Amino acid sequence: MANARLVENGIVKRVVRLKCRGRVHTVEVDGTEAVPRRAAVVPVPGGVWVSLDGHCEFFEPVLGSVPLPSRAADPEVRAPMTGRIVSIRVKPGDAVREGDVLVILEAMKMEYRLAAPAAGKVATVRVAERDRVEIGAVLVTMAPP
Amino acid sequence: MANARLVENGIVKRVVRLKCRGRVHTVEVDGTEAVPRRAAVVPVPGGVWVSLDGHCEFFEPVLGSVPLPSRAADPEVRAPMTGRIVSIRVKPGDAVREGDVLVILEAMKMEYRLAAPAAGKVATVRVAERDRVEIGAVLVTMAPP
Amino acid sequence: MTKILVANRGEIACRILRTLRDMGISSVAVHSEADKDSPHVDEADEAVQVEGNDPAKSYLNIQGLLEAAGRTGATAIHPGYGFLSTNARFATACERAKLTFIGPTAAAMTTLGDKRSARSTAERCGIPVIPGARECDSPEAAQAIADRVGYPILVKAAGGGGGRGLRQVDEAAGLPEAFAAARREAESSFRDGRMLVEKFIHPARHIEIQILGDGKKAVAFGERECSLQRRFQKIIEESPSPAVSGSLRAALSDAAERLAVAAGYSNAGTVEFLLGPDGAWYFLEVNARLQVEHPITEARFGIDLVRAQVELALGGSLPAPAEPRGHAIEARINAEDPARDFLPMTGRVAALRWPHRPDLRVDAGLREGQEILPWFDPLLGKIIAWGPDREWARRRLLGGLRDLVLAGVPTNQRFLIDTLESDFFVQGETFTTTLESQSWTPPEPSKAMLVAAATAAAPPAPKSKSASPWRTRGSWRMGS
Amino acid sequence: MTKILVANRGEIACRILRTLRDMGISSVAVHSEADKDSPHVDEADEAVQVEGNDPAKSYLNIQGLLEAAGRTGATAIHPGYGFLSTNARFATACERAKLTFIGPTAAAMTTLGDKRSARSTAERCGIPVIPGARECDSPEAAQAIADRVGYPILVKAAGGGGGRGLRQVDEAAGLPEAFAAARREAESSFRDGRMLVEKFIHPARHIEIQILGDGKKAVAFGERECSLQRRFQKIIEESPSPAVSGSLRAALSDAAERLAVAAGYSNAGTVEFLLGPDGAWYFLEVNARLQVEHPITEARFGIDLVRAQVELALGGSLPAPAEPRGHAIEARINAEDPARDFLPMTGRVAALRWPHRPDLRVDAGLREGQEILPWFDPLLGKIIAWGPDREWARRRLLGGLRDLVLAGVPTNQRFLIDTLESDFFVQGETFTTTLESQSWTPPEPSKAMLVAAATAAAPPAPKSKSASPWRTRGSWRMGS
Repeated sequence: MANARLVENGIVKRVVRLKCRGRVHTVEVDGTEAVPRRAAVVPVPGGVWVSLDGHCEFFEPVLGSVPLPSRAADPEVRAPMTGRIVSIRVKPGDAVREGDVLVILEAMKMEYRLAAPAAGKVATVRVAERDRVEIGAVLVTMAPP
Repeated sequence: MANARLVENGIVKRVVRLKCRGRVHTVEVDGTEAVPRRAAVVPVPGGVWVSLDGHCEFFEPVLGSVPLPSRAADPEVRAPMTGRIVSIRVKPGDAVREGDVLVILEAMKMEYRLAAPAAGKVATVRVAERDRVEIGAVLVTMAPP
Repeated sequence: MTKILVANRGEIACRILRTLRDMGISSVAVHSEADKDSPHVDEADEAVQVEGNDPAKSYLNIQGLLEAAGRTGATAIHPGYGFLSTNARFATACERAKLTFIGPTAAAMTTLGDKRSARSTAERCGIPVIPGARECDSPEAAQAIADRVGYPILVKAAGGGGGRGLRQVDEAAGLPEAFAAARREAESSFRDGRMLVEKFIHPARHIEIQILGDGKKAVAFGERECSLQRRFQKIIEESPSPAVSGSLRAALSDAAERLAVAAGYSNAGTVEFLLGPDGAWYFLEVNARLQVEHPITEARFGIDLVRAQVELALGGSLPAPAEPRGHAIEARINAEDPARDFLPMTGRVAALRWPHRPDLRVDAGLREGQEILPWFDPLLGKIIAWGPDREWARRRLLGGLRDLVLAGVPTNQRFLIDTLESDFFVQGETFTTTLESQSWTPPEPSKAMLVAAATAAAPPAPKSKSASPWRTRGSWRMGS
Repeated sequence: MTKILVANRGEIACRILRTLRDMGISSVAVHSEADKDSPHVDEADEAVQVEGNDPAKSYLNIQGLLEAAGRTGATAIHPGYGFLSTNARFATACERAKLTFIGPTAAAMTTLGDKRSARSTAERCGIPVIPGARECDSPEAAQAIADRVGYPILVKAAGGGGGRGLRQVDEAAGLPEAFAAARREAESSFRDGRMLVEKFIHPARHIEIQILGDGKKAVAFGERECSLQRRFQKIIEESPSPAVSGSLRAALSDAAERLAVAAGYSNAGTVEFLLGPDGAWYFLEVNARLQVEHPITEARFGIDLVRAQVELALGGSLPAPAEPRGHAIEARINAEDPARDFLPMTGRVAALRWPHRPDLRVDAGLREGQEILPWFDPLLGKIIAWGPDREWARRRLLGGLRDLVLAGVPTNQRFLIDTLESDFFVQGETFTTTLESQSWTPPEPSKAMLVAAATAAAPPAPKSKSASPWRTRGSWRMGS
């Protein structure tokens, strides 16, 4: 599996393996790490771009034995973490291409650009700007093109 | 209804009424109109901002056919912006002339004198000195002379 | 190791922090609770929250700022403009805390920052001053001065600036209330209720000279004309002034340099003058700090004034004054409604696209989604255009203002465009009263704007048959 | 009424269109089908789609472009750089169609744009040329020249530029294959298979002089050093060159002006020279058009070269050469992977935030969501920094490159930063072979980058029980 969970002193630590330029990096995170807010974190289908102080790289989660459900098939775009909606870029009925930014979420001092998992139409937008959303909350639902 | 639909030569035309800076504009659209793509169209709750060649305005769809109440006759004096009440110059029952200062509001380090929209009597004073008030909050209500 | 705390927010904090980064100097931002997500916080290496009773008070909290400096190991403080930048107590407190204050010494600031003291220093240097300017503690004392010099007069805060605590009085009847209001504003803005009264020169141009001093010598970096003001606050500035000849420039520069030397002035400062309709000029006041409009001087002289400030404060020597070049104009984008007496506006930045083009500079600290708060100055950003001549700078600035998209909060964008296109601006006929004597009506929205708004406000019915309410109803009727 | 069609795309089309807008001149953009949503289309008053067999061919479709001009009533055409900008047939076709071609006449373009003809013109003017440069139609003829001047040699397209159709050959064995490959590239890029062979000067600096001509006189606007190249394409340019003395500058400027006058050259052009290790210099070629790197000249001379081009083409007179000031450096942001031989990259711009700071100019035509297509040059945009001296310009540019956010397609951003921070750049030791002799390895991602990526790529499991897919499956198992 890509992400193993460890429990240490009651804090859930996750071990994430990420591929960048062909090399696999193993990172332990527990949600308490500080990332400079000037970092841009841009999830796209298949991975995430991170740009910090002029260094921009693409990171691809390394998948283990249990494949994750295909993102492209998921008709629901969910909050990857608890945070606040900064900006909504689409409205119901909009046609979007794969990778188009739907919603910008701010959490842990970083902005997350949540993109369309596949080309399609926006079916519903379930949140408004400035809403606080819990992790896993459905933000946008998609319909086929 | 805000938007009536007309059918003309098989094309559905919509008649939309939009309020901008207090004036209502009636626009016919059938979806074939060309809008310069450099125009920025930004829907927000309650209306839409349009910016084109340095001219940016907020448009509010007008609901219903009932004429809007005249501003001059408005019996409510509202905060034109968010700020703090510096001074209250009237009390309930005072007779005032048009233009008499009722309340002084401080916002963005400047003072705003809110005057009586017409001659009349002060009905109620809804705020106290040093209160923080939100934009649109009713500060004073007026009664006819 | 130098580490500089920037005791400010908004565009000027962002602008200072960027120069520090380019200089390789570590930086600390401070912010109030409400500003914790503001752009300037991201521009610094570290950020410290400072307490205050309202969001603006944090930037006036001397003790809190010194503690933030102590906690982060900052060795110097840049005050920006506004807030504590011209507060001699703050400069003194920094000196006591062994922090380098990036600005003049407290002593020079007191000599020139206080209007009364600046005026007497100017008089001692033989520099003309405005008739009748005297401090007075009561409306009655003000009335006595006004009776001597004649109306109209100005009532203004002795320890302030930026148009706050300032009132024009046209006749004796209006004096008591104007005096009280100006004093209240002065007390709330500057914690200093001392007032001045002076003759109102009309029509006048506002001409100011940029200086850099090292305590012993001072160098002038040309003039800026800042006559276009609303509510006594500058809105469009240019350099050079269309009304300043070479000999006048030399006279004003010489006066500014002499004044700075007389006060032992160090670091950057601005000496303001009024130019009367008869060509006579008068010393107005000194702004003992960086000015909002400093970029137009930078564009012409090829100097980075913030860098010069930092280098001077760290013991560097005065930069040589380069030959100025071309013309520069700045427009201030404010969150305000020019159609309603420039009422400050609040709101949320829903869309933001700054212009990009040669010789156009944007100084701002703003992002999409940002809330414009009522406690602060309405300045959202500045666009500065340079050109080989005035007309080209004007066109470049107009191009930039037309390209700018800033939606979600009403701004003066269209007013700036119309002002830059007006006959009086094209002809350089700009006076401090020009804008208030003109009435401005916003143009009607164009057909294209209305169509765009109508389309967005009431989107057309979906084309897919199944989704059309008309099709559905028709079928129903047929089936019933 | 002047109306100008811009026969180009990308950053240069946007840059030209903005100057036209500031000049109050109506503009027409052209675009291929694939480019119909590209930023340059929005910058013009009108836009016309031009057909082509692939997205780049539209911009090479002479008949289609002339038809677009005819249909929109355009009176002049600005070709930008690349595409048809140095195609004499296009210039001639414009002349025949009574369209003002904003560039040199077809005759001058032929005289100086063709490498062979330019070389003989230079020789007639007494300007030094590179030993052995002769046209040759076969590998055998090339070998004969190489044997005479000695290896290494360069094989290059007689009618091309921009690094295409160019090969370095170190020994006789590699010549046949290199010759064939270069000719293939030349034919596909320029539809012109004529080749030149010349002595390879090493290590050399690439120094070029900007000129403006009116057909009779020519004025030089200083030099640009463009030695830092990868795959023979410039990537970082600066002005002035750290290696050019006042007397060398005067000699190069004089040679460039004499060459332009000899060819009756009008409008903007660039005369390129190689500066050898012994201080000897050689005429290289003429770029009979605006260059990608023109902004560094604009920053130092306070001139808008596009405006000058338009004014000269409309019969205006030559601008007076101003005194240059300070130092300017440009970095080209390319969609390419410097770790894999600068392989061009494609993708979709997922996030874009250009830097803003004093004396930093961004020339780009890019928007979030834009698809970077494989048919075009990988240039995404340029960042140009000015400073009173080289070190300050370098730091400003580094600051701008660090602030830039451009995600979604791999770029050379970090490579540019490392290059500007290298010892050889700091010391001004830049030669045309410097970059290829250095190996660059991208730094490992920092801890902060990894944590940011990990947090975003694999968010923690939802806390709400009902939302967890694992919980749901467990219940099922229990019920079964």
